[in-house]
This record gives sequence, structure tokens and C-alpha cells, in this order.
Amino acid sequence: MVFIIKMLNSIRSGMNQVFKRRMTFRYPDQRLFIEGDGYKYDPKAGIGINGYRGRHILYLEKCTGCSLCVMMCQGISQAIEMKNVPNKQIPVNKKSIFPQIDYSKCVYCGFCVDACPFEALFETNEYEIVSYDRESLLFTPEQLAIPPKKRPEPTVNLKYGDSDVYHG
Amino acid sequence: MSKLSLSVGPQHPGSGHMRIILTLSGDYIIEAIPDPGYVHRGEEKLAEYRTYIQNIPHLERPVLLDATGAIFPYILAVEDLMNIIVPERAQFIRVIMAELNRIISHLYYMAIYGIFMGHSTMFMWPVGDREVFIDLANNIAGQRVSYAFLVPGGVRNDMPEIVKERAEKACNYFEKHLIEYERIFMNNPLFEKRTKGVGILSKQDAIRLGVVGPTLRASGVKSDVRKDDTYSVYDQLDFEIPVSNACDSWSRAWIHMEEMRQSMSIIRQCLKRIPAGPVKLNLKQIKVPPGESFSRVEAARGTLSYYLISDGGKVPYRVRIMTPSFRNLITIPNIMKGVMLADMPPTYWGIDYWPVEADR
Amino acid sequence: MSKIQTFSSFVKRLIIVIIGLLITLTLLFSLLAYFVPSVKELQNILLSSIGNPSLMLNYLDQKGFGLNSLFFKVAVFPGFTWAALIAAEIIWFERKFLAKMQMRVGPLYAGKIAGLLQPIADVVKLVFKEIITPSSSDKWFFLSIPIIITSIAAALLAVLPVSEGWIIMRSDVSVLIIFAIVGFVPIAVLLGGWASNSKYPFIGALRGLHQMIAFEIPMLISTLGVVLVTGTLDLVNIVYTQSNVWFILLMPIGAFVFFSCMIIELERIPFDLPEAESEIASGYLTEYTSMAFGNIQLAIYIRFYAMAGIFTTMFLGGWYGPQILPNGFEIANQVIWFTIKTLLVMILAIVLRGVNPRVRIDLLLRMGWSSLLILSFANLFLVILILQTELIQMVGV
Amino acid sequence: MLETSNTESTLIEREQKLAADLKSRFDDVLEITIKPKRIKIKVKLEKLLDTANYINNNLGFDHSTSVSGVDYPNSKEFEVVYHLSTYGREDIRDIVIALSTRISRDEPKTQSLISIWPSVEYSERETFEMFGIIFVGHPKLEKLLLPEDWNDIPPLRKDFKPPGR
Repeated sequence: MVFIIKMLNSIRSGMNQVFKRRMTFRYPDQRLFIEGDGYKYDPKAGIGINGYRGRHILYLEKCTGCSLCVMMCQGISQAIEMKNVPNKQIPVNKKSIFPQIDYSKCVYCGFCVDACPFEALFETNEYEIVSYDRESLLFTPEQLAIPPKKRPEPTVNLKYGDSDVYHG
Repeated sequence: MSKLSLSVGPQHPGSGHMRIILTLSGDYIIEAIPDPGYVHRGEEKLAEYRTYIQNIPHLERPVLLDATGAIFPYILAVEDLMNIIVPERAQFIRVIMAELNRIISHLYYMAIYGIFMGHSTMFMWPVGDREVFIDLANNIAGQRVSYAFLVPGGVRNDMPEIVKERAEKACNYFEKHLIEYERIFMNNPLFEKRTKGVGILSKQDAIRLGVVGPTLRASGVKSDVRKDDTYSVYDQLDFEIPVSNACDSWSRAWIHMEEMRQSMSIIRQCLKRIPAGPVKLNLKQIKVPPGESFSRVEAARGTLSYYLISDGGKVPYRVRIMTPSFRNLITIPNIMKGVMLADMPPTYWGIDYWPVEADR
Repeated sequence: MSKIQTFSSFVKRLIIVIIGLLITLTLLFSLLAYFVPSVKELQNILLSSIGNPSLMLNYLDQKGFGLNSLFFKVAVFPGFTWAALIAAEIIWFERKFLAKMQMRVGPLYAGKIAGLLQPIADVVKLVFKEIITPSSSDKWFFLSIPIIITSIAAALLAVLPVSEGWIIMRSDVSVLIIFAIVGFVPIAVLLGGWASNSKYPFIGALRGLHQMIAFEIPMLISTLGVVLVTGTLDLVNIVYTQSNVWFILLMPIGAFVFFSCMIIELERIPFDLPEAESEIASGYLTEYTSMAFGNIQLAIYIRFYAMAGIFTTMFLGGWYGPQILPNGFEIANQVIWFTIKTLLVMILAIVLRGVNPRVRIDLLLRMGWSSLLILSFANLFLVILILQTELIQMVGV
Repeated sequence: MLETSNTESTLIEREQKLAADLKSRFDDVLEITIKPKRIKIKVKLEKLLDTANYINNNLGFDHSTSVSGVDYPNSKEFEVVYHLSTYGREDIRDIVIALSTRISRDEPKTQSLISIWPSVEYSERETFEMFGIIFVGHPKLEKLLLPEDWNDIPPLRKDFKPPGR
């Protein structure tokens, strides 16, 4: 008897779920909404500013080419290298060297952002970095300087209903 | 009766990245020899070549499901050597992250338990509900899985205020859904029949073999590092340690269910009590004086300990990682003896063995 | 030629190829018709049937392929094509329903409406895959097993009365025929597991053998109740006797036992021991690939349909149901009711799949040889009691 | 606040008691270091088994948390550290004793403690393959994590350089 009651209970539980809203969202048609515009770092206070850690953005006019980010990345993923950009003349950066990031290696830990004392390297909330070949994952300084595209609509967010959660 | 030797794994839906060499007599397992090492990365060696900060993203890699729990003792050891006291707000945020991770890891446990028992609904529900907590962790730490969030001296960034409201909603929802979990899975008569009394690890054996985590508590030992060897702000929080004297696979799953409830209670308390203030000491440089430190925390799967030796240089001299899975590996030959082949998956997964974590 | 990237573009390409072939064949055909007289006759029929389709039917009747012919019954309705269609759509329904139960969406893109064509897409995918035979296997046995299993499943359809008169082969002992055919399945499973020459398939096959033998007997005895009441072994007569009251009301225990045995016999998920994925890889299916695998899956679902149909016939009053279509469509009405009932039985089995974990072999055998056997005997005694006390006349059987 | 300071003082008392106990029992203990909740004892190799037995039987430390090897190439020594903890005695669950001994680098041989703490089985095997330290008395001293065909020097020794570093 207990067997049957418990079995009916589990059937009831399963059937209850049938009438609730679904959890999944249809990724290429809908995209996840991410709050803020990425992880930043305040070098004076030594504290990061909350945000999603996606692909980087490089402010060329602030970068001095000090290579601190490269040194930080050495032990983590060796994704950053310094590259000479001859046609960029910036007063603080005499040698015109800037970081380039290989996203096939990057682990998005964001310690390069923490390492930068000049607020030149931040992370954005762009996470869709896919490609058919490894070469196009290597972002040159000019590519890194481009702010990320606005995510196409519709974006969805996790919502809490009465007894269910759903994306909407 | 003639014996049959069966290699379960590494390419088997019920093993993960490891191999268990079984010897069967009829349908009963008479010997089980675990053979780990398929995902060994040598993190202990590589940690000797990286600075203390550079180690953080790497040392959480073996335990991705429980990234905060994996890195927590390392941070504690470094801070112990550096002799610094972390701001209280940072301590609370650390505890919140650790408990979120515990829920995430336990949900994964329930999911795989479900699919190992052929219960596809129990696979999908926890995986879906994990998203709720991953989303919360993403709001706090800025990443979904590998946070690299804890650093010596605090946490990397402050927690946004929106988390309070969302976490409350998430906990409310999930507490309701946990009841459904119990109805459909834990109290399902077929599941009870299959796992009650299977994979017995007696209290004496559990103590003798030095088992940790939910497996230990399912064997009737009320031990939890959060209470025994309290760290961070756990001594200010009020929570229970679920213990079961049944010593079987079912009670191991039950312990996980109860721990998720306790974790939610801890998160609620933390969000209520969290003080304002700084979240990180402004350390210009991580300079670790020579010495050695042993630190342990209760990660999701059990006691995770680091033995850190520093010689005062930029990199650690020796990092010894002892993960709960590696310590629970010793139970596999013990509890698998005498169970049926069909009970291999619940017995194996009951101890929450995660090959990557064990191999490091 | 552009790249085929989506399923719909693949279908478009397929349709273009088929239409091209048709045009080519038509041209060849009309060319041939000038020289061969019988082809010319066929051409006439074809051309005139565009205006009047009954001509075509008459012609097919003459040749023995018409709607009333055995060929049509076996191949189309209520035979293989019909069953395969229902099987495909029940696969779709199962995936969609389980997805709903599991907070996800399920098949979505193949076919414009809710992934309705997903089973077809799967079949197309499987057809184009390579059949791999393990080097140490018994090749001929290994490859013949999918065909044997499919034939066994299709053979069950022969005695299934879909509506009045629409049955492939009416027999006086059709209940016995069902059990004879079902008894073949474990042998085929065992051969398949043995021919793979691998450990996991072999363990799976042995489990299958144990499981199916244990459940023949309760199933047989629960059927005996129905046979006692009706006094016939003919499924069609069993349906006729249920015109007033369904046997599930008369003997609920028997129906329960038969339903449980049916799920066990079908190796559906609370009882899918022979293919328990997390324990023994995929059991006797481990080494099968491509359409060999697809055939076995199709056979399992056709057997699912057939067994659900037999349950409907024996306990749910077969094709009887209120008239919902206008007069003149009695047969269609019957088919609809039969299909609805069968689908309901199948849906119940799918719900059980969604909420239950797999059982263990010793629990299963104990259940089979003790509780279900006892229940089936209890059912038998109740039936005898009903017959003795002449209660049966009161309910109007 | 009073309460915490109270437990702190008792903690120190408990630690002192344990340490004094050990010191009085083994007067030739090389070194005892006491930090909050952590006690480290260094003993000679010959005394290892005795001390371990005493810690297990009399102090109630019933399992080992980890076995670690540390390589000191400058002094040509290995250090083997057993971290010991207890479930059985609830009053000293927060204390971890590190029992360590130093062995020669040229002849790395030590006594296995598997007869005292069965929980060291896999940790000792790992230390064996990572440092080449032979634990006499271990029933199954084989490769655990490394591939079977590993034929370089044990990888956690300091003179092993991982490729690319």
C-alpha cells in the first residue's frame, strides 16, 4: 500500500511539472541578458568592479606598453603577447607596443585586468567568441580596442515565478 | 562458479574518467580495483612554477564544480602565512560563494545519481536548477563556473545589491522544488528498494579509512570541518550537520539533499548579516614569508586540505593538495565488494567520486 | 550546388531529386508504352485515374493489390506502415512529453510544427551512417538479428483487430499466437548479444533472457481470466463480448498484471535491464550502429504499439466507443477509438518512464515470480467466482 | 566575545597538553612546533613507527588526512609528512598533528604506516610514485596516477623540470 501511495506521489510530482513553464531558452534565437558592461578594476583602491568577465577591451591611448599583463599571464595561460603597432603614435607609449590576446588560450580569469595600473585593459560582457579557425581567435590590439557589439534582441533573463523558474 | 573480469571505464557511461576493474562471480562483484590517473595534470608540480596569484585560476580547475571550495583552503593557507586578517564583508561573501558552490556541486551529484539510476527526469531537474545558482554566482563573481574570485586579502569585487533579492527568490523557489525531488526520486519506491542497504560502509570502517564529506556523515559520524575546525565566519552562523546512521547509498543521497537545505539557510543568514565595508585589503604585492601552513575546509565533497610550504620566494616551495575524492577513493574496493553489478553505479556515485578532482 | 546545412534544405534537395526522377521515369514510361501493350494499359489507367481515382482502385483490385487485398493489409493498413507511423509519432510524443516533464523543449526544428518530423530525420540520419560489425563477431548472425527482431515485432500486428473486419489474419487461437511470437524475442536478444562477442552485450542478453522468461507466466495467467470469461481464444470475439462492459472493470487486477508484464516485456525504463546504459554500456545494443540499431529501435516501438493494442483489445473494449463521426463512417470511428485507447495506454507507460528509476534484476525476478504471479492467480480466482455466482449476466457480458 | 576568547585559551591548553604529552613520552623528539590548531612533530626515522603508534593508540588520532613528500635537494633529504586528525575524539577534532621525518635522498626508504592508519594507502602510493620514496611494508606499491610507461625520474622531485618551464 505504501508502495502504491509513494508511486502515485512521484507520478503526481512528474505530472505537476508538465504544467509549469520551461527552463530552457532557445539560444541562437534568444540570448542571455548579462547585467553591466563587464569587469573593471580600480588600481588605486585595489578592488575590482563587479561585472561579467568576457572578452577584453583595450584603451589604446592609455596603454603604456609596460607588459605587466603579459607577465601576469605568463603563468596562467600565456595568452597575451606584446605586439608592435607602427602606425599608432601615443605619447605615453614610445615603443608603440600593445598586448594582443589569443582567445584559444585565454581562461578569462581577469588577472591581467587586475595587473594593469593604468586602467587600459578591461573586460566586456561579450562571450560569443567563436570561429572556424584558430587564427581568427588571435585578437590584435586594434581588434581589442573595438567596443563589443550590442547583443541582438531579444535577450532573456532568469525569472522566478510562483513555483517555477523560466527565461523571459 | 567461473569468474568474469570486467573493465568499467574509462569509456563507459557509468564510470567517468577512471577505470574500475571488476571481478564478477555470477552477478556479484567479488573484487573492485580502482585505477585512477586518466586526467592527472600534475597541478602540484606546476604550482611550484607559478606565483601565488597565478596559481588561483589553475588550482580551481580540478574541482570546477566547486571552484570556491577548491581554492578556499589555498587562500586560507596563504593568508595564514602572510598573517593578515580579511575584512568581514569579504569573509561573508566568501561563505556565500562557498555555499552556492556546494549547492551547485550537490545538484550535479543528484543529476548524475539520477541518470545512473536510469531516471532521466532526475537528471534534467537538477541540471536545470543548477542554472539558478550559477546565475547567482555569475552575478556575484562575474563568471559562471570558474570564478577565480577569492584572492589573498579578500575577494576580487564587491557583491551587487541585486543579489540579495534574487537569492531570496531563488531559495524560495528551490526549497519548494526540493520537496518535489523527494517525491519523485528520494521517496520513489523503486529507488528506495534499489539503494537502501546497498554499499554499506560501517561507522568503524568510515573512521578507519579516513573517509570525508557526505560519505562520512552518511556513516553516522557527525563531523564537518565547518563546525570542528571552524574557519571564516562559520562560527557566527547557525546551521545543522545532517547525519544518518543507515550507512548506505540512499542515505548518502539524502545527506546531499539536506546539505542543500542547510546551505540555503546559511546563504540567507549571510545575506541578512553581511556588514558594509571594504571587501579587499589593498595589498600591493603578495609577499609570503617562509614557513608552512596546513589548512582545510569543508568543500562540497568533503574535507579539502592544502599543505603549503613557502621559502619566501615568489612561488610556493611545495603545494600539497588533498582532495576529498582522492581520500574517498579507498572506499571503492571496500564498499563494492559483494554488491551486484547493477548496484555498481549507485555505489560508485554514492561516494561522490569526481575523477578530475582525485587525479589533480 | 549549395551546402546542405539544415534539415529543411536537405528535404528540399530530396524533393527535387524525387521530382526529377519522377519526370525522367514518366518520359521513359510513355516511350515504353508505345511498344509494350500491358504498359500501355497501365498508362491508360494512370491517366484516367487522375480524373476518377476509383478506376485506379478497381485496377489494383483486379491485380490483387487493392484495399481489400491481403497485401494492402499487411503492408499498409493495419499492417506495417500504419504501425511504423504510429511508432514514429509515439517516439516524437515520448520525447516531447518527457521534455515537458523535464523543464526543457525537446525536438523543435525538424518539421515546422514542434519538431514533428524529428523521428523521420533520425531515420534519415541513421540510414546514411556506416554499419560497423565488430571484427570478432559472428557477422551473419550479428546482422540478421535486427531483421529477425523487426519481423517478430511485425508478426504481432497480424492478429491485432483494429476495427470490424480490419484484421490481417483472423484466427481461432490468436491469443496463443501472441504468446508464441512474444516467446521468440528473448531468443533473438540472446543471439544478438552472443553474436556481438563482447562482454557487455552478453550480460545484457542474459538479463533479457531472465527477465522475459519470468514474465511470460503471470502474463499468460492474467490473460486466462479474459479467456475464461469469453470462452474463446479469438481476439475478435473477445472484443465482441466487451460491447457492454470493458474487462478492466471486471478484472482490474488482471489488467494491472498484464500492463506491468507488458512494460517488462517491452524493456521500457523501469525495467530496461537488458540495455541499462549506466551499468552495462547499452546491453545487447552496444555494438549495433546505423540502421541495424535503428531497426531494433523501430522494432521495440512497433512491439510497444502492438502490445498496447493487445491490452486495448483484451481489457479496454477494443474498437468500441461512442459514435463521433457521422453515419457511414463506422469503420473510421472504430479505428479512431482503437487508436485513442492504444495511445492512452502508451502514454501511461511513458509517464511511468518519466518518474521511475531502473529496478535491479533480483527485485524484478522476485516481483515477477512472487507478487505478480500471486496477483494473477488471485485474478483468476475472482474470475471463477464471478462466473460461478452468475454475476456475469448482471453486468451483461 | 568572552566565549571565543575562552575557547581560544582552552585550545592553547589542549595543544600544550598534547605537545607536553608527546615530549615527555619521546624525549628525543627533534622538534615540536605549535601554531593554533596545528602541531608539528619531527622525529627520527627509527622513532617514526613508535610515535605513530602512540599517537594512534593513546592520543586517539584515528586517521591520516594526507601524506606529503617534500624534496630538499640542498640538504639531500626528503621529508615525509603525515597529517593526522581524529573523528573519534570530539574534543580535539580541530587539531591536526603533522608527523614528519627526514630521510636520505640517496636511499629513500621509510616505514609504511598502513598497519596503523589504513587511510594512508593511496596517499603513500602517490608519494611513492611522485618522489620515489619506498614505503616498506606497503602491500601494493605500484603506479597510481602516472602512466604505466613513465620512465623519467619521479616528477615531484625538484630536479625534474616539466617541459616548457
